[in-house]
Amino acid sequence: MNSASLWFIFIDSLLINNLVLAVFLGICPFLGVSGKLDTAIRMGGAVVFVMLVSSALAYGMNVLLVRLDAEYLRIISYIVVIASTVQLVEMFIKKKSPALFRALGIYLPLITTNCAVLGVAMFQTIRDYSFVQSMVFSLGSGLGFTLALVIMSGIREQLNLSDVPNAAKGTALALMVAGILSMAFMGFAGLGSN
Amino acid sequence: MTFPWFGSRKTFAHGIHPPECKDLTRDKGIRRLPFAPHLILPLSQHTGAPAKPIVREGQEVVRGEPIAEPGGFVSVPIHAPVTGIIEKIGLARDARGGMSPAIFIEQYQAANQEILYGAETDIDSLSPAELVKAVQATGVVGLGGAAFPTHVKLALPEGKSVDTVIVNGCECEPFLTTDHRVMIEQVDSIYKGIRVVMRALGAKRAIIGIETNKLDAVEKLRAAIPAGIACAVEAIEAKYPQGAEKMLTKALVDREVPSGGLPIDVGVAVFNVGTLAQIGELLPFRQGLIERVVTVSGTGVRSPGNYLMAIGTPLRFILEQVGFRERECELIFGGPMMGTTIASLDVPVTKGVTGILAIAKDHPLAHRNGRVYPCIKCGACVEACPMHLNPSELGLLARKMEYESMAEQHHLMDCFECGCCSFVCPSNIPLVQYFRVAKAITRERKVSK
Amino acid sequence: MSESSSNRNLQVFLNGIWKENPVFVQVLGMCPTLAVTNSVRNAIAMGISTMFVLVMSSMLVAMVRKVVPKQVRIATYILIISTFVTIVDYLIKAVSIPVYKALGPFIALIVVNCIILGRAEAFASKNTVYRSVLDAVGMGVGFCIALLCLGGVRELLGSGSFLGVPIFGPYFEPWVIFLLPSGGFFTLGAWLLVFSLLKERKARRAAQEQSA
Amino acid sequence: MSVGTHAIDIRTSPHIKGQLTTDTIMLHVVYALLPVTAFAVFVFGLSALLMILVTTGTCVLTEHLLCKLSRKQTTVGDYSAVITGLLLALCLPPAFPLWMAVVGGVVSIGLGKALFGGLGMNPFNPALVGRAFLQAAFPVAITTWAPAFWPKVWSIERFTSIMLPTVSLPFMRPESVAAFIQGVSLDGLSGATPLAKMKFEHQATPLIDLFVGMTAGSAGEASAFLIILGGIYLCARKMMNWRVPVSILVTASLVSGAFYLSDPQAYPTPMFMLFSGGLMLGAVFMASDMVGSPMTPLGIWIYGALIGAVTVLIRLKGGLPEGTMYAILLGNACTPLIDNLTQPRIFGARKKAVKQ
Repeated sequence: MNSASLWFIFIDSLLINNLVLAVFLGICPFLGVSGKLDTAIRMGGAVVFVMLVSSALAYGMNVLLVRLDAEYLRIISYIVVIASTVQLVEMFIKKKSPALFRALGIYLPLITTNCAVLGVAMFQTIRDYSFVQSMVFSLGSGLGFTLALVIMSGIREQLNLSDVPNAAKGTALALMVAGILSMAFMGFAGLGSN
Repeated sequence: MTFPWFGSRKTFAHGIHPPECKDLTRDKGIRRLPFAPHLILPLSQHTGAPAKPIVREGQEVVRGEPIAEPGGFVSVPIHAPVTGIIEKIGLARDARGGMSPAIFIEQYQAANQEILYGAETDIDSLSPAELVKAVQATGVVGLGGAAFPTHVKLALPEGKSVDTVIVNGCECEPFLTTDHRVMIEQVDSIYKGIRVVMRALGAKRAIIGIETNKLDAVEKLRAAIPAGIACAVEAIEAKYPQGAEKMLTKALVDREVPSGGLPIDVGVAVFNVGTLAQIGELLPFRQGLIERVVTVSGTGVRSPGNYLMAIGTPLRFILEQVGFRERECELIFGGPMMGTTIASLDVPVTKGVTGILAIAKDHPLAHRNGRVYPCIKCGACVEACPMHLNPSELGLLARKMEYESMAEQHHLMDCFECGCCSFVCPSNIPLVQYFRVAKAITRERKVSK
Repeated sequence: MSESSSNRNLQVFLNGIWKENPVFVQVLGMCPTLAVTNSVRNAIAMGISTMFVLVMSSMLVAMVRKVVPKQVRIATYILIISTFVTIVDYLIKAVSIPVYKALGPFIALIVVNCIILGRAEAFASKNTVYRSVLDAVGMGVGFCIALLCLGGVRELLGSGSFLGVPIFGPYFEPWVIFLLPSGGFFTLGAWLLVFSLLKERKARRAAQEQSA
Repeated sequence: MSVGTHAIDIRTSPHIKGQLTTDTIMLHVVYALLPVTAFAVFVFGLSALLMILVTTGTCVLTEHLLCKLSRKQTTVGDYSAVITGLLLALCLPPAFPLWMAVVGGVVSIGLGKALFGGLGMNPFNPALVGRAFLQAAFPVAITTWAPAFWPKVWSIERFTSIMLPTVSLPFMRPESVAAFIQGVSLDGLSGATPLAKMKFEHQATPLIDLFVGMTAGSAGEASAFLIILGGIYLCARKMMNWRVPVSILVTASLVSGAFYLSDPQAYPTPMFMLFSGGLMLGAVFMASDMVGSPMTPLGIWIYGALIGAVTVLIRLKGGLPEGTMYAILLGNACTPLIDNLTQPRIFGARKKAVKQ
């Protein structure tokens, strides 16, 4: 059992080891969906939600696998859990809250291939987090992803109105901005440890 | 009591303080300019339908006689400014460089140019509807520059009412002193005019708003408030564009004209002080608008002043009379912030011309031919815009031709082109010009839809 | 096999390496590209593992492509892929513990590498086994090259060495930033910039030639 | 068109123009920075002078070359590259190796500015991008502080000797500053910054030393007095938004004041917070960079509060002694969002009209 405090896990996953800017998870949606602020917020919301649900399920799945002594099935079972979570969540939201469904729209199925979700599940397993720790970790990670995505989308909306050199347009520039953001987030190193 | 040294508290948010440059003509009394030998009277001097000529070529006309009738409700007649002969009815150059139909009159040099006065009618005996007709017959339009037919404002639409008449004596544009002189020299006419519009609109009170840089006018008008009308004279902060009707309404009665609306939507009607002076002068005698006061100023003019001139006087004649320094100059009809450059000296003064400015290129306020820098997002324009728009963002969008986003998300159509943003922009970005183009395109798109 | 079809097969193979390079052109599989390229060793390990999974799963997908119903094909692909990833996971653990530790959960994350699922869906599900494997190998090599490009630059500048061998001598001051996440972003961004500059220059040349 | 002998100018309104232009603003920022720069040279001697010249030169040259390469008219004339160069030098340690300073200059202009399309387009303060890059790339060199000459040393020596790390060979490890300190044997002067002393040794520096600038630290952050002077000059000439430094400093003192009151033994006073490290320089000259800060007054208050709070949090709770740079970069990053949230309310805007 990992003994890190919940507060530290939260700060660490939100700021210091930000999923996108420090761990390199979820780069594809980070680059792909960060063009508009509005979509970024929705995507972030969907990710936070799915991440919480799937990481809870993955925690249970892991307990089961350990008991059955079938840890080699971990990767397969996790990906199945995530894929079906997304499906279920999609169906559930569609039925219960059409407004939310409209808001999250196509982003829900996209999350299946978001490596951040699987990554969070894998990390919580490797780090041996308790259930509560796992939940805090996945919440922090999801919010961290959203934070990076939202900041990025703000900057990219602004860059759309700039005279960016042709060669730098698109992914190259987005990566550079991500790099600068990543440098800025380095300032949080050590936060919450003392 | 107001404390001029503190400035008045009454004003609107944002706006700018450009140098006033009014000292050139501030104390010069209104002087009559001689009649030009040839006058040009465009048929469309006002907003709305052009007037229709009712004279033939070669016909003799007497000063004050109608020579064109209104082309509709939103239109006014035109009266002969001089006694003379109709030379021709044809195309004349207008201020923007295009051609538009006009009546050309040759003055009879021998005529004494007198107007025959009729008997004075009692304003109070006319009904509101009769007043609207009478005002239309005078041919008076907004003399503050907009040239919107005044009688249209007096005809209340169904379901609207006006409780307050606001009289605009701000004259916030630099250089101009036309209204200032009118307020000092034509006090009685102004109050007569106020009575006309208050009666026509059924308004309970009138407020005259004057900027603190014209305190002599404030005193003069305050001292002369006639008994029997609820009228107040308020000194308000000297700030541009205080004279814009939405800003003035906010400053005087603290009501915000809704976006896309008119002052009448908040129970207010705004009239320029010069307009009311003309109504007060002309209406009782059933005369027509044939002359107006124009400030001729700027460093390019030898004897700047406030001149009473016949409508239709060509610019070339005026410049000959006041003396024009032969330098590289920019010639402007109206104020320096919202006026239009004149492309030709053969353009006549029309009803809406408040001033004629000749600003030399070496004037400290003239455009320096500096290069246009990129927007550095200093926010000066945001703090200047009286409509609380974000000109910086709008400018960036305009460069990328995102007109739709400008109109729909950034309230482009609320811009009334006061020029504050362009004035303060340190990067010399021609923001107003961008917005004008964007507005034109947006309007076109709307029409084509 | 005729001349033209072998040519076409060669084309399939070369596509992945240059014209449709998964990283530099298609901008896919960014996460592992950035995460494990702070040293050449990790980059190679990651490249080879990914290539293995890519080739094997492409082959299997191409084999079963006519058997699997359309509705469940994606699920099947994911199962196939994750099986191979599990195999790789255990293989690496068996071969080298340091590499296993360095790559960490990113081995498992090969499952969600969009390159693999992308090729399975876009190519292997519509082509013969032979061509699918060719395509997978091409893409895999392209991916490896991209990882090497990144890993090479980052290790050279970040620790002054290549594959752990010091290159610039003992007094070289390493640019630590290239070992950090931000350095990863910058390096990949710079490579993309270089490629688009080259492309722009080529386009300009072509335009000049056309007008001349 | 012209009828007389003169030419008629044709323009659209407005026909007059305020006289403040972008290049004037930039030039006056340079003026405001000059006292700080001069003081840095005075305190840290020849090394600081060389570094200032090198970074400024590199920035201007990089800007010029990149303009040439992208076939644009050179934009060196707007002085913004000079500001970037000066600011970069002022936030580096005085004995920073010159070759690293060159790297910083190139990164500042290349990555921080040109890549985004040049002046006005850069989301981040270019000098801070360069500084952050150097911090991440050369963590040892950038935290090796040379001691101040003033007021302990009055001889001309500071202008005849160079601190050794300054001249380390390109791409090579800089010599240790310790050797140099021993060489001139200055008593009682250590190279630790007040913030580092506070954080790691719990030792406060007298306030007056901080205010006047008798401490170790980055070249330009020594004298709070001169920085404030430059800031007041710019604010008075309306070339800077006074709200930026004020909001940052007020928030920083409030947050650190709360910490101080909670445990006066463990945390420094708010005054110490304000006058130590790069907070003053950052608040006055870097965060106030118009390009990277929000446009509306409300936005600026939010932005300043964010920077002030993050700076104090990093200093007191984080692993690093100084956080101003990161805080400002984060503030820059959030600027588009803040701008988005604080759009001015349109005059006469109707309350959310019923659509459909």
